[in-house]
Amino acid sequence: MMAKELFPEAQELRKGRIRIETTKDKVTEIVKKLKENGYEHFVMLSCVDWIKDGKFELVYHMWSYEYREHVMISIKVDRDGDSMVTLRDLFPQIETYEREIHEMFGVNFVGNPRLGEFILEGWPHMPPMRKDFDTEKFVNEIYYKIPEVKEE
Amino acid sequence: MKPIVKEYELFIGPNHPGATGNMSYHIWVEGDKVKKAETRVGYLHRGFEKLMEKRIWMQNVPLVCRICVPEPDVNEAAYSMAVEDLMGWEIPERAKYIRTIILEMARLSAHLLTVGGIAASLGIYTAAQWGVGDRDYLLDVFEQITGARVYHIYIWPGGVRWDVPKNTKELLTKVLDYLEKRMPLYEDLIIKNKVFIRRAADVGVIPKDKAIKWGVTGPNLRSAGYQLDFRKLEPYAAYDKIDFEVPYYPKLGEYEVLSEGSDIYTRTAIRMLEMQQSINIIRQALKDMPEGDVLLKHPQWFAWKVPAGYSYVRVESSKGEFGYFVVSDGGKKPVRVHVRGPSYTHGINVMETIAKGLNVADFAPTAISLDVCPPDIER
Amino acid sequence: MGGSVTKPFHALVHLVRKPHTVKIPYEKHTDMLGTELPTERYRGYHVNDIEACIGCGFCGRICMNAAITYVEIPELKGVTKGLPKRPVVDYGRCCFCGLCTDVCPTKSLKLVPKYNYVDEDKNTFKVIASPLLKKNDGVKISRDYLVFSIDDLHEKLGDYIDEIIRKKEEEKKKKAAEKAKAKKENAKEEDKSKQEKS
Amino acid sequence: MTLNHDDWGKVARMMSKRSLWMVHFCTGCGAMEMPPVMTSRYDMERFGMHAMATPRQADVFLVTGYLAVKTLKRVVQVYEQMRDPKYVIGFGSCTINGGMYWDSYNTIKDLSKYIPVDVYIAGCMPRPEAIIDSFLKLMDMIDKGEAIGWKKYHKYYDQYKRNQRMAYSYRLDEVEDIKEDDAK
Repeated sequence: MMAKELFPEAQELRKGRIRIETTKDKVTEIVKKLKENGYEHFVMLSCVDWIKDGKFELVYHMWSYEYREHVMISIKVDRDGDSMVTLRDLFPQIETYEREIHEMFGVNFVGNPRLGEFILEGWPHMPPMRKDFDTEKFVNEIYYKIPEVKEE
Repeated sequence: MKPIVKEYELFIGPNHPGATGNMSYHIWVEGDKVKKAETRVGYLHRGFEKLMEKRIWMQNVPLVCRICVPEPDVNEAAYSMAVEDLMGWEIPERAKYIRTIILEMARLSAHLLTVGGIAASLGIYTAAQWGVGDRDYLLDVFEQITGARVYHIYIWPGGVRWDVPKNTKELLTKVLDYLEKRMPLYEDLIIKNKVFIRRAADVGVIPKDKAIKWGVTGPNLRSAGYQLDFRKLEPYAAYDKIDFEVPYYPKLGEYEVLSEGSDIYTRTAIRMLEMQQSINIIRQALKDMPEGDVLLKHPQWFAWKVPAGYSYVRVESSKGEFGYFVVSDGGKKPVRVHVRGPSYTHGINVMETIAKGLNVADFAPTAISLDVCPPDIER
Repeated sequence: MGGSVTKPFHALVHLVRKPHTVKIPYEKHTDMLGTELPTERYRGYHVNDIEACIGCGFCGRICMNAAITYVEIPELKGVTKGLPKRPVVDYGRCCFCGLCTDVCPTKSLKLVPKYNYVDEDKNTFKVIASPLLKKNDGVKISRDYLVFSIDDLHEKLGDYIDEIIRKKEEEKKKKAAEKAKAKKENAKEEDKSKQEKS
Repeated sequence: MTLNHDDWGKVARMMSKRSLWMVHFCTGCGAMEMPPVMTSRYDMERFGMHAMATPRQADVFLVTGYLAVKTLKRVVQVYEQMRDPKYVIGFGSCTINGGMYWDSYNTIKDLSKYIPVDVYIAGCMPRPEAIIDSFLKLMDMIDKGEAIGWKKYHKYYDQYKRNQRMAYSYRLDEVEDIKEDDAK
């Protein structure tokens, strides 16, 4: 069944692009249902920082080769200290996306054993992809301040 | 006599000729068999997605092509298509054909590099020399069309940057003729070579029933036995007007079917067939290309606002599905640009899984045959 | 794998193949049709025509690498149109995308197909885009033609600015003469028409 | 006729400039223009240059483009494993002043703060012609005895190490030496 039939609340952005807004606790169920109904390609998991609302938006992208349809399941979590359940049992590659989002945004995924250092190494500051992290200021304060090697 | 060391750890990369670019694998080996593998990435992390959030829409165009170095054009195309999707633009017909030509040339050059690389990782260095050498003729064409050898910055939101020069057809036809003439030589050297077959057949297999579930895309998926290609499923550029076939296992054309599904041999064979298909596509596009404009009129760059919305656009690259998830809030700058690189799944999850049970000597060829490109993993 | 006995000897063909190595720097790089590369379109180093440049600052604004800064050239005040500031390009930042040339309203900033720039001192990569465009036909980018510092610029610009002033004055005179001529003719015509009327 | 120390140095330099071996370490995107230079189209073996897998047998280190901090650790280790005399070529704009990634939080901006650089090539990316030009320039410098980056590294070792540690910690204060397994 197509996503629109399964979830009548789904909104069609354009042909072949469906967006479902839902809440945190329903995601596992929806992803599972879609997986069983032909949406077998998990495209990616991405995270958008809506700093004004104080929320992170997690977007689960799924694609059906059969219906040629792309579904975005979007949920909102709090920016600080909120966590999400891992979906790595449904699709193994979600694990990697969760690792990245944990490192770059600081969202915690309960049940994922590989969270931790992934891309960065020894990063002491706040997760860099958050909107309140000013990369230009950071660069000016660190890299351009490192002294030149003085020759006598 | 008992061996003194039975189990050991091995680090492949980042400074290792068998590593695919600047990334590394940490493997645990027992005797000669890999027990466990872990991919270590992050050596190329530049924080592109962060940088894109603080630049205006047009300034991001030179940035995106740096995400995949061997095939930069797919990024430009995907980003442009995402912006066009949000803006509701329909690009001129000629621009569509030019995009097709450019994207196929990029695919051709990336495949030449990969096929040469796979062969080189199995000791056939001549193929690598040939692959890189022949790719250079394509780069010469790129340079004349776009103005740069590697980072073309040619495909723009609204079309292509400028029209192709007059001699393109003549030049490109000559290069394609040359490449077509070379293909049998590559076949003799790689795919029909008994040494290669012995090393490549049934090594590093992606099981057919797992391929889609693991998120495998592109030639790797087709080599597992699915005829799935986003050029056909969601046609972009001018692909819907061009007649071409998508090669997939077990229809390997003149190549023998020697193994069951996606191993190094089939992945190489699919890439060889795709190259021939690309030559065919470019020929058609050159023939059918209409006259006319190539670029829509842009709004003033500094004040350009893109309507709010979500857009996901995908392009079939030489490595698999390249997707751009672009979120706009109606402002001058994007809120979020998230790139889905094909190597993300191939390089980490798939590689870590299929590496189990490989011989150490087969590890590097397997990694290279998955066509992992590290910059699109970490961006 | 149709193996034939002669197959191994096919490799001998490569003995008589023309080598495709481009013997740089002793040989010129050409494509398959024999066109010399890089062609006109190649995006190499910047060249700015300071007579046409109006110092609007668009190139610095579009540059996402903050590679373009500006330098004040007081000599240019009143000599050329617009503001007397001209772009300085930092090749430690530039990515040769060419957006700066696309936004340039006067099209005075150009990228030329020259690319060899090798130096041991990292401080020499900040360059005032060559002001010597018109003086030397066939722009050559090498250290001799690039201007590095502001002092250097004044030194190299000296004659050049005199030339611009001379040209401008000539133009002015020309224009004045033309105007005078036109006036005279007008007057003559008026006279004629008056005579005819009368 | 007897040759003194300086003359022998000259002879040694003359010979070593004709057989420069290069570390095969693709550190950044600039590595994409290395295959054409290494293989038959531009063929750097014409100049006696050859890619070497291990740093211990190599003389030249091409830092191809930007360096993420994580890579910098490996680069420094590779550089320290090379034997003297050793030369570094900074490849592309990123090594000079940050290049495209001037405001990225994870790339170092100025390579010469961390390891001494002998020759820079501008460009993003530089054409193979420019790369070969840089090799010729390096050979010229070696011949004249001007490529002395490796001597500088010995002399100002403390300063280089201090800067490296600052970058590793993403702070301006220095940290203890990196742990053994981090450097792998």
